[in-house]
Amino acid sequence: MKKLINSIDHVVDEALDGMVLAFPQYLVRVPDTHVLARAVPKAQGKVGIVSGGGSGHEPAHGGYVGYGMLDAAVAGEVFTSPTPDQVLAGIKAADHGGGVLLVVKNYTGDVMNFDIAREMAEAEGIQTGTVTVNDDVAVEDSLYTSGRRGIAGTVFVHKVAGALAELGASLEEVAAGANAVIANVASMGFALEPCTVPAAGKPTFELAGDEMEMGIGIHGEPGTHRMKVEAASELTRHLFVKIAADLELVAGTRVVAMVNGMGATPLLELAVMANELGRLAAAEGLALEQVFLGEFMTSLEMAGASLTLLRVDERRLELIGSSCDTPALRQGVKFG
Amino acid sequence: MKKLINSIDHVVDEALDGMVLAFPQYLVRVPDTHVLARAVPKAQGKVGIVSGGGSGHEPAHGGYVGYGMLDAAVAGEVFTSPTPDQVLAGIKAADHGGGVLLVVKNYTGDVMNFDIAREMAEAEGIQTGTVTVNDDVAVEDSLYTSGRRGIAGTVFVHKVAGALAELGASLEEVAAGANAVIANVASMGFALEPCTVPAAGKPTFELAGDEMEMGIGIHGEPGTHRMKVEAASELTRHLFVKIAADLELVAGTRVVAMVNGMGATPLLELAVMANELGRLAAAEGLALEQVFLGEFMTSLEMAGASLTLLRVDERRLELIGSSCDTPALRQGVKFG
Amino acid sequence: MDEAEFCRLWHLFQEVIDGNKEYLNSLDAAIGDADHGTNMARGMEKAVAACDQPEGGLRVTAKAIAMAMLSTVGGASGALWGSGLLKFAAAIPEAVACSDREFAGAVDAFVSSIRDRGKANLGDKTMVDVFLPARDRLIAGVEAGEALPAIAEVLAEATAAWALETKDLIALKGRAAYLGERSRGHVDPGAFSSSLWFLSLSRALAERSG
Amino acid sequence: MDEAEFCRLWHLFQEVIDGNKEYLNSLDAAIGDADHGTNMARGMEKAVAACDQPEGGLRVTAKAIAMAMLSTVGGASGALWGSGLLKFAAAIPEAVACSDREFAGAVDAFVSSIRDRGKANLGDKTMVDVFLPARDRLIAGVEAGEALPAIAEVLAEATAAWALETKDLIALKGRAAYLGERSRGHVDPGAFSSSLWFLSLSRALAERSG
Ligand SMILES: Nc1ncnc2c1ncn2[C@@H]1O[C@H](COP(=O)(O)OP(=O)(O)O)[C@@H](O)[C@H]1O
Ligand SMILES: Nc1ncnc2c1ncn2[C@@H]1O[C@H](COP(=O)(O)OP(=O)(O)O)[C@@H](O)[C@H]1O
Ligand SMILES: [Mg+2]
Ligand SMILES: [Mg+2]
Ligand SMILES: [Mg+2]
Ligand SMILES: [Mg+2]
Repeated sequence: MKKLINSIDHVVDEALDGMVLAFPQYLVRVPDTHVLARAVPKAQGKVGIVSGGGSGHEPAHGGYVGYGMLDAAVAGEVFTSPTPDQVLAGIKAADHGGGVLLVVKNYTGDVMNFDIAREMAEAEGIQTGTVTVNDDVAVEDSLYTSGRRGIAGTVFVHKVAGALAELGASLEEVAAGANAVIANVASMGFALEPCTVPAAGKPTFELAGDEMEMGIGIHGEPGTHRMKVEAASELTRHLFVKIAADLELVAGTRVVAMVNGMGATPLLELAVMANELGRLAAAEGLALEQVFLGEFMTSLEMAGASLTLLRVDERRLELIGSSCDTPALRQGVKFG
Repeated sequence: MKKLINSIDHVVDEALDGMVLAFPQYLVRVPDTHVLARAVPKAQGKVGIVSGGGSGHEPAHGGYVGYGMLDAAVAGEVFTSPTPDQVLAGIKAADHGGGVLLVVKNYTGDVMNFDIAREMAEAEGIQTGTVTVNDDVAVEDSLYTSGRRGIAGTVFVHKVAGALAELGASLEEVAAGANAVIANVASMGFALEPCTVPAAGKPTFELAGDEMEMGIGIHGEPGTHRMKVEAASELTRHLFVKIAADLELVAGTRVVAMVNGMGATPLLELAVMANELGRLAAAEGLALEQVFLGEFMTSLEMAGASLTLLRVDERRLELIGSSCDTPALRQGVKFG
Repeated sequence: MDEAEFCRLWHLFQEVIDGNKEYLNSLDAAIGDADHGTNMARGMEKAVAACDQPEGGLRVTAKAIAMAMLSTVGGASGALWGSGLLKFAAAIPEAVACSDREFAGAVDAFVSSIRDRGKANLGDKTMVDVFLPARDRLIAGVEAGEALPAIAEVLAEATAAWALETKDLIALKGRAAYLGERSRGHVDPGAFSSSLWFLSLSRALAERSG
Repeated sequence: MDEAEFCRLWHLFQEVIDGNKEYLNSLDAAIGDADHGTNMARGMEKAVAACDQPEGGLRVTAKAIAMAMLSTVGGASGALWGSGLLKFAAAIPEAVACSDREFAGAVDAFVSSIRDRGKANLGDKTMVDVFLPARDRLIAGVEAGEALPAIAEVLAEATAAWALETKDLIALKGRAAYLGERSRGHVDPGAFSSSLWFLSLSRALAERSG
């Protein structure tokens, strides 16, 4: 295992300090925690947004702290959900009297740790709400299991919830907007190469030279099945078909897309995938309103990509496209 | 070799279309070329800025086309400098009557192909200037050799030249500003894992499980020497010491830094490196005015990083920090 | 059970978790995210420190261990162990020792909490597959007047077997559930680490009786 | 040399480059960026197409080849071959055939252009290490009245040797120069591909005389 780190035990701590060093205009670290909060807190009375999860998904989640998105991001150890005391610290940092929305990805660990934190926060008199993102269509949904996972679609939830909060919406309104995103977003990904969790020291799975994993999550887990590597056109189609079926997309549907790299896939290749997406959308008659292309929700140095589609109406498209200013996503530059 | 592509011959072509699909507000493709130009050209009379080189360095160079940076980017095949006819097409796209500045990285191929294109452009009556970036301190400088390579420092040249051009500076003034950056910038990088050029099909070099290459360029070339992998603190110090010596940095010097990932190194790890940079700068009494952290000039899926330091005065710091709006770099978001 | 035995249990658990860290990670790599050993080991290091400064009484010590695990383990196991042990602490007497029945009652509170929080049923391929039958056997043994060390010895062996039996199951809860049919053929890491807790319990009590 | 021979030369060159593509890439991988074979092969494919429609006259054909290489090879070799061949075209007669002396003059113009553009000296471990002595031998042979096929045969062998001799040199120009001392021990890819051009020349002319 070759990693640009000093020690397994300090990688998250040092990385958080590194983020603050690089983005002091956006981020402060809540002392003695793994919480990154806004350097310039939003106005009193507005709803705060907290997200988080294990580390290793950078730029998620600290990269989305700033105007128009999150108020605080809570970082666990690599691929391990943060503990309730850390989440509570995030909630407190994000609380400006208007209540706090927790954006949680649907993993048992995340759900339970955020739940415990929420109980603690409510006990301290902070009004909270939770939305649970479960956009991964690779996984069968069922009432009897843990349901679907939350993956890259989470970024769209951050964006819309953050935009609404900035506009002064109430906690209920912000949660409703976030849940509307969740109801209209679907994602799926694959891996060409695995990643190595520093503490584990070896790849989470092994692939032959012509093999890949389809339907992976964002924690280095194996996917739904192993298959031979295919061309970008085939792989993109595979994801697109599953997602389009899940969202019941028809000709004329307006969508926003995200082509997301898992960590080690060059932007050159992600752009090839975006091009394929464009072809597929055109063939289906979809209105591709905005395409996010880059690394938004990664799995350390995993090679691979995920595709996310979000069905939008005029209002949701506006919220997706509105100004935001964070380390990882900035929109609405003023010229001159 | 596992790549998210359709065919080796079409990867650049398809990726360019993918970039336009994702960033239509920024980019258009000049028909029948590998040139990406601004979707909204700058005003008549202002100096145009053209950069480019082989593909595989994404987001360079197309990612920097937009307000405050480039007017056109010319993409060669992967790691192969573009041909003169392509560069000429870029120059024409960037020409708005104020002359065109070519930002060239100091590689024989780039220098010669841009030179030939410049001769062609001058023959067609377009006023041009060239600046040659040679920031890589891994390589000994000598009048008898090819000199130093141009690497990630090129992004600072784009930024300052682009900002000056936007302000209405003349071709001579823009070139002078760019050359001032070149005189004050130094970089160096290393690789933990090599990359694979699609057409070659195998890694450009091989490393044992505990080995790395120090002093690499951005084309998968081997570096200046091979060594055992060291901790992030040691590796950052190694680069810092070479760069600081080259720039003759002393306590109180004001610098802007870039911690740049080569392609497969997670932002988590790059942030650890940024943290080390902060410690080193503090120990030396340097004033670290701004830190760029992320992937700015990559080598496909190479694992590793480079460090760049730029000495700044008040004016140059302003130009680095001023508004820009491109696919890969946006600064100066307007709120509300 | 007295405080010394209780602390001995946690010290032994810490040791055996540490010794099985890589193995637990490898179990988790097969059907999860390869961190269960790391998570538990990180938590236990903090937990035994809480044990080293007993501030008097089982409840205080148990609560300190609970808070240590809650704030260091993370993941699904951290939430379950941490919040479960808080309920355990609330159920156990404040005194420096407790009866076998009181201990069994605290374990019952722990198991109920895990089930409330995690919603897993028997056969879902989780730590519940170890803790649920173990709790039942523990309560039954205490009711029948068996000595705690003897019950613990039985449980050490039984829980090891129950943990291994998770191998044939399809996971329905936790991260492994996303693998569906592919989760079959691998032992559940949380079930295995839970069986180690009963192994530690039996060893701690064997030292007493031995 | 007539146009058929000239085109035959380029067809043979295209074939031998294609056959050595991987080898040239591997030479370039050792001291450069692994693309020299790919670059030259891409260019030659276009260049022979230019040859397939000779519009009459050596100059026109040479210019078409030059433009094809200039716009498809890329990299250092593309700039050097492309701009060099433009000078070659300007120096060669417009007619469908030329004298040996005229051919030698065009090669001389090619080599001068490469030196002007690339600034490499003999011993800098570049294609100049093949083309410079080859040009001198060509001119000397023509001056001495040797037949062109005979000179080409000598050059095919000599340039192969000169290319291999670049192995012991430290690169001072081009991408390999960044490696300094580490560039020693590897044959320069551009020198090797240049020797293949002389091999192709000798074969094209051997077909005539044979
Ligand atoms: N809902 C649940 N109820 C009971 N136990 C669970 C549940 N979800 C997960 N677990 C247990 O947690 C273990 C995984 O713990 P760990 O790897 O530390 O956390 P994570 O899954 O968050 O990475 C599983 O092996 C399983 O035994
Ligand atoms: N300045 C120069 N003068 C002459 N030949 C050169 C010069 N620089 C490079 N070359 C030749 O070009 C070859 C490399 O070509 P190629 O790999 O196609 O381009 P690049 O180096 O841009 O990748 C070298 O092997 C060398 O022979
Ligand atoms: Mg985990
Ligand atoms: Mg090249
Ligand atoms: Mg786990
Ligand atoms: Mg090359």
